[in-house]
Amino acid sequence: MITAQALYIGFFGLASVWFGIVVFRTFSMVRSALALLFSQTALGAMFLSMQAEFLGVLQIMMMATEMSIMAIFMVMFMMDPGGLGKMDMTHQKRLSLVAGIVSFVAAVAVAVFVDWGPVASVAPDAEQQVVDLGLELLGRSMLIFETAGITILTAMIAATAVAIPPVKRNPLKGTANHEH
Amino acid sequence: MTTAFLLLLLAVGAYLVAVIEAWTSSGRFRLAAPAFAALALLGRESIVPRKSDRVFFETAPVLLLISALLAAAVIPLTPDLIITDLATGALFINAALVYVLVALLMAGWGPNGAYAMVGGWRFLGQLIAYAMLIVMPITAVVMRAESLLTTQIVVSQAGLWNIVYQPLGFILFFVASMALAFLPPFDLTTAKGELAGGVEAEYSGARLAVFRLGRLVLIITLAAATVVFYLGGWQGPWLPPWAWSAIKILAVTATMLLAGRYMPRIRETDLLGWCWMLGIPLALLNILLVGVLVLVLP
Amino acid sequence: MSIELLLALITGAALFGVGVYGALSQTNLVMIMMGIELILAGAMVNLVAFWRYLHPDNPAGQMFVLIVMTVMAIEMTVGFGVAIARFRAKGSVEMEEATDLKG
Amino acid sequence: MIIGARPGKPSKLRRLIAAAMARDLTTFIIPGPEIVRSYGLDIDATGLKPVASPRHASVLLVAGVTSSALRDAAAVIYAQMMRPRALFALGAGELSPLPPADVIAGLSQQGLIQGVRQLRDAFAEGAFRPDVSDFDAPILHVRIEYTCPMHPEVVQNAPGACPKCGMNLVPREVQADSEYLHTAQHKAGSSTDIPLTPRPGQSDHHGINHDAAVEYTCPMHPEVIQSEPGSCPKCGMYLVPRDAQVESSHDHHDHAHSQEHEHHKMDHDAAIEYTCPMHPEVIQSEPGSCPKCGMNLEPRKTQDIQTHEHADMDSATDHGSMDHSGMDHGDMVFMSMVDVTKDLPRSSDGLPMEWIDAPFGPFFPGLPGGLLLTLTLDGDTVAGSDARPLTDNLDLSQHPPTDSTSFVRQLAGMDPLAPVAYRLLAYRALENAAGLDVPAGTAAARIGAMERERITSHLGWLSLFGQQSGFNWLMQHAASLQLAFLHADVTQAMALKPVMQALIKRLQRTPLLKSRTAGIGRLTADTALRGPVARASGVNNDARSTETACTTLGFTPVSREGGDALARLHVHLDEISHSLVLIEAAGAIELPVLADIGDVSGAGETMVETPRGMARLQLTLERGQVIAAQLETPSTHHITLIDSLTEQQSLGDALMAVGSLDLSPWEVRQ
Repeated sequence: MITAQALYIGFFGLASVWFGIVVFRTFSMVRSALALLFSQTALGAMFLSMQAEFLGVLQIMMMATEMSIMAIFMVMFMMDPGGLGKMDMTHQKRLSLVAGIVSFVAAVAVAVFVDWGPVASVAPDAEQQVVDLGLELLGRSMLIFETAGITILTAMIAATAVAIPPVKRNPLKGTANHEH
Repeated sequence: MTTAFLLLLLAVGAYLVAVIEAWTSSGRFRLAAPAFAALALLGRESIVPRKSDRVFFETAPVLLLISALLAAAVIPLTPDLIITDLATGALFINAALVYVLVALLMAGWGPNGAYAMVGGWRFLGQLIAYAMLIVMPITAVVMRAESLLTTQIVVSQAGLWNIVYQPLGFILFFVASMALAFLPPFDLTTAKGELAGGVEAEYSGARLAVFRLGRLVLIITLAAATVVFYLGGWQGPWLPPWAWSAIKILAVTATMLLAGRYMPRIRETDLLGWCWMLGIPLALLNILLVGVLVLVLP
Repeated sequence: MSIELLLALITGAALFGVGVYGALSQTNLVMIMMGIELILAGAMVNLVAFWRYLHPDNPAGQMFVLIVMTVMAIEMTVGFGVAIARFRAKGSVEMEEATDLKG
Repeated sequence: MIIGARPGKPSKLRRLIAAAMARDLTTFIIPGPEIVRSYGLDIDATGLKPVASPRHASVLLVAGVTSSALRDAAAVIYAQMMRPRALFALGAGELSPLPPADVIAGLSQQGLIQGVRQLRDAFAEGAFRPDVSDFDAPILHVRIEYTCPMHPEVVQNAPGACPKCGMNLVPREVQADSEYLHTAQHKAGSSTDIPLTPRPGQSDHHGINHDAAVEYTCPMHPEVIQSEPGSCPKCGMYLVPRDAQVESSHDHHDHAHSQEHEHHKMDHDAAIEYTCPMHPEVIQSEPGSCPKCGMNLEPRKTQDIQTHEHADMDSATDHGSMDHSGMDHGDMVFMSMVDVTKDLPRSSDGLPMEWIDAPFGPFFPGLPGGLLLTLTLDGDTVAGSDARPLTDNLDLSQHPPTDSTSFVRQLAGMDPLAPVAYRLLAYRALENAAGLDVPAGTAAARIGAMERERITSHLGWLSLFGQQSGFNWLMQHAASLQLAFLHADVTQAMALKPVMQALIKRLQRTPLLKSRTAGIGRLTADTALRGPVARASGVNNDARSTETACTTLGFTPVSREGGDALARLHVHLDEISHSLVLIEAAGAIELPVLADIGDVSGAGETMVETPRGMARLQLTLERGQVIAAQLETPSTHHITLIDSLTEQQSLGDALMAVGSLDLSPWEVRQ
C-alpha cells in the first residue's frame, strides 16, 4: 500500500534525482552548482519525510553553503560560466553512461533481491532522536567523532596552505606577475 | 488558523519595519509612506533584463521571501502562538536563513549586470562568515536550554535572560543578524553609493516589491529570533505575553535599523577579517564560558 | 519489505548512478567533484533509510550520516585547495590537461 | 499627462495606483545631488526621494545646462527607467536626445517646489495612457556582433563557430556610435529594457575597444589602451598605434575567397617566449629550465611592436600566420583552458580570470556628477580604470576677443561647484593685467565670500562622502548645512558655527570611520598636488599663504600627514573651522562686483586657492578685450591620479579613493 510517507519519499527522491541529472545537462556552470544544491535540498526534505529531522535540517543547512561556494568556484575557474557558448566539456561519454547505468542497475538489484529482514514501523520522536544522537556522539562513538573533527581541521589547514599564493622570493620583482 | 494569524502578524510587523526603516533613513516618521511606496512599485513596469538567467531572476525574490517565512515558522510569540514547534527549531532557523544566501546569489547572477553580480558575490563571503556567528551563539543558547526547541529556550530564560547570562553571545548574534539582513553598516550587498543598489539594482516593479517584502520579513524574523534566544521571548511582568513579544521585537528592530544611520559602511576586508579573526574565536570562547557556567551553576 | 525502504534505496541507487556518470564523464575538476558529491549523497540516502526502516533504535545509523557529511566537506576542502593551486599554476582545472605526472 | 506613461487604459484600480505614485515620487538626479545643491535647491524639502538606480526612479530631474555628452548619458538613464516615468527639467536649455520635458521650471527653489506639484498632478492624472510611443535615441542604437565566450578577440558579424575552439559564437550588442560607455548600454526592442551594466559572462576583455579603428597601447603594458596618442600612465613610454578590431572575421572558409582584411589582437602577431609557471619574472626566448626552481619553462606568446607594423603593411604574411595559429586550435576537438587562460592578464592574486568593464558614472550616486569612471573589475578588485569628465570644456582661446564682462561670466559659469572662486580668479587676473589696486576692505570681503564657498564646497563633498560610504546621517546633515551656508551672511555663518563644531566633533568619534578611510588612496607628498589633497600629504602649498590680505586676517595653512582618505577628511574638516575663523576676521562677505577696468592693455597672472586647490589664470588684455587666456585647475592633475590610486584596490576602497580626491569634472581642462 502507498502511505503518505512513501509519497513524500518518492516525490522528493524524484526531485533529487532530476536535479542531479540537470547538474550534468546544463551548459551554465552556475546552474549546475545550484541544481546540485537543490538536489541536496530535496534529499534533506526526503530525510525529513523519513522522520530523521535533525539530519534533514542539517543536510539542508550544510549543503546550501557548500554548493554556494561551489558556484563561486565554477565562476572563477570557467571562462564561460554562463554557458553561452554551449561547449561540450565531457569525455568518454559512452563509458561513463554505461558505468552509471550498470551501477544503478546493480544497486537496484541488490535493493530488490536482498532480504532486508523485518521493517520497523515506528521511529523514535524527533526530540528523543536528538538526545540519542548526542549521547551516541559523545559516548560510544566519541573517538570516531573526534577523529572526524581533527581530520576536517587538518584538511582545512592543508587546503589553505596549498591554495594561498606562493610567497614572492624577490621583493624587487614583486609586481612581476602583473605583467605578462 | 494559528498559521494564518501569524502570517497576518508578520505582515503587520513587516509594514512597521518599513515605517521604521523609512524613519531611520530619512528622519521622517510617516505611517502611510510604505503603503504608497508599495502601490507605486506594483503599478510600475517590471521587466526582465534581456540575456538574463530568467529562472534565477524570477526565483530569487520569491526564495528570499520563502526562506524568511520558513525561519519565522519556528519562532514562538507566546507559548502557543507558533506555527510549528520543531524539535530542531534552533537549527532550523539557521538552515532557513542560509537560503537567503542562495536567493541573493541568484539575484546577483540572474540579471546580467556587473553591479548585481559584485553584490551577490560580496554577500556570499559575508554570509558564510556571519552564518558561523549565528550558529555558534545559538549553540551556547541551546547548551543552557538543553533543547533545540525554541519554546524550551524561552522557558530556560525564566530566571535570567540570556543577554545577562551570555552577553558575549548576544553581541555576536546581534551583529551577525544585522550582517545577515544586510542592514547598514553591513549593506555591502546593496551598497547605495558603491553599487547603485547592487543585487536590487536591476529589479523593478512588482519583483522589486517582493524582494523588499522578503527583506522586511527577514529583518523582523531576525529581530524575533534575537528576542527568543536572548531577551526572554514572551516573558515579562504585568503585560500579557504577546504584548511583551511585540514590544521586544519592535525595539530590537528599531535598534538594528538605527545603528547603521550613524556610521559609514564597513570595509569589506574589515567585515571578513573581524568575523574570522575576532568573531569566531570569541564565539568559541562564549561556548566555553557557557559550558563552564552550565556545569558550575545549579 | 516496505515500499518506503525500496523507494529510498532506488533513489540512492539513481543518485549513485548519476554521480558515477558525472564523475567519469566530466573534464572539469569542479564538475567531477559535483559527481562525487552525488555519489556520497546516494550513500547518505541509503544510510538514513537503513537507520529508519531497519534499526531506528540505534543512533549509530544517524552518526554514519554525519560522518558522510564530514567526508563531503573534506572532499570539498581538499578539492578546492587543489583546484586553486592548479588554476594558479596552469590557468586550468581541466583534467585532460593534467598530464604532468603522466609517464 | 506624462510622455513616459505606462501603456494601459485608466481604470479605477489604476487611478488608485496613480494617486499613490504621485505621493511617492522617486527621483534620479542629473548631474548629481551636490551640484543641484550648489544651485541652492533643496530636493529633500520637496518630498522627492533620491534613489541610486534609474530602475527605481520615476522622475528624471535634469538641473542646469548640460553638455551634449551628458545629455546622451542622460538619455540612456531615461531609457533605463521604468514607465511611468517623467522628465523634470530645471533651468535646462537644449535637452535632445532626451524627449521634451514633462515639467519645466526655473532653476530656483520656488520653481522646484512648483514643478514637483505639477509632477504630482501629472502622475495622478496621466500615469497610465492607452497610447504610448517608445522612447528612442541614436545613442541607444546598437548593432549585433558575434563573439566567442572563450576568445574575446574573435568577433564577427554573422553567427557561426569559433575558428579556435569550435564553440558557438554568442551574439553581443555594441553601440553603433560609441564614443564612451562603449559596452555599457544596449538598446532593446522596448525602450525600458536596457541593462545597467554589461553581461558578466561575456563582457569585453579589458581594453578591447571594438569600435575604434586605431588604438594606442604601451609596448610594456599591453593593458594600457587608449584611443588617443600619449604616454603610458605606468611607465611614461610613448604609446604605439595598432589596429583595433573592426568587424573582423576569423572564419576560415570566408577567408579563402574574400580579400577582407583580418585584424587580430592576441595571437597571430605573437612571438613565443618561455616563462616559468612558478616564477613569472623568468622570461627567455628559448625553452629550458627555470634558473630558480628547475622547472621546465612554458611557452607563451608575446606581442612585438615590429611584427605589428609589419603585419599592417603586408596582409599576405598576416593571413599566413593567422591561418597557422587558427589551425592550431581549430582542429582541436577539445578546447584547452591552458591556451585560453594563458593570455589573460593575471591579477594580484595570480589567478587569471575574466575581467568586466563596469561604468561608474557619469551620474553615479556617490561619485561627482559628470565624471565617467570605467573600472575594469576582476571580481571585487579593480584591475584598471579610466576616468574622464563628460562635461563641456570651456574654450578659452578667445577668438574673437571677448570683453571683460563676458569673460568673467564665462569663467564664473564654468564650474557650478565653485562659481565664486573662478569669478574671483577672473577678477584678479583682469585687475592684475589692468594694473588696478584693490582696497583692503574689498579684499577682506572677497576673502569672506571665498571662505564661505570653501565651506559650502567642503560640506558638499562631505555629503557626497556620506552618500558613498553609506553614512546616511552625514549625508543629510552636511547637505542641509551646505544649503544653509550657501547664501549665509556673516552673522548667519557665525550662528551656524556651533552646529559645525558639533558635526566635526561627531565625525571624530564615529565608529568605523577611521577604519573605512585610513590607508586608502595614499598619495605621497608631491608638488603637483593641489589644495586639500596636497595638504593631506603634508605639502603646504596654499595660495592663500602668499596673499597679504589673507595673512593679515590671521591665516595659517592646515596640513596633515598621511596622505590617505582619512587625512583628506581631516583636512577638509580643519579647513571648514579655519574658514569660519577667517570669515569672522574678515567681517564681511561680498561677492566681487565688476569694476570698470578701462581701455587698457597688458598681461596678468594670478592664483586663487579654490576649494579644490590652487587655480592659476594667465590672460592678455588688449584695449580692454581679453585676447588670450590660459587656465590651470587643480582637478586636471588630480583626475590623472585615479589610475594609480585604484589599481588593485577592492571596489569599495577604489571608489573611496576617487571620492576623497574631491574632483570637480567641470573644471578639468582636457
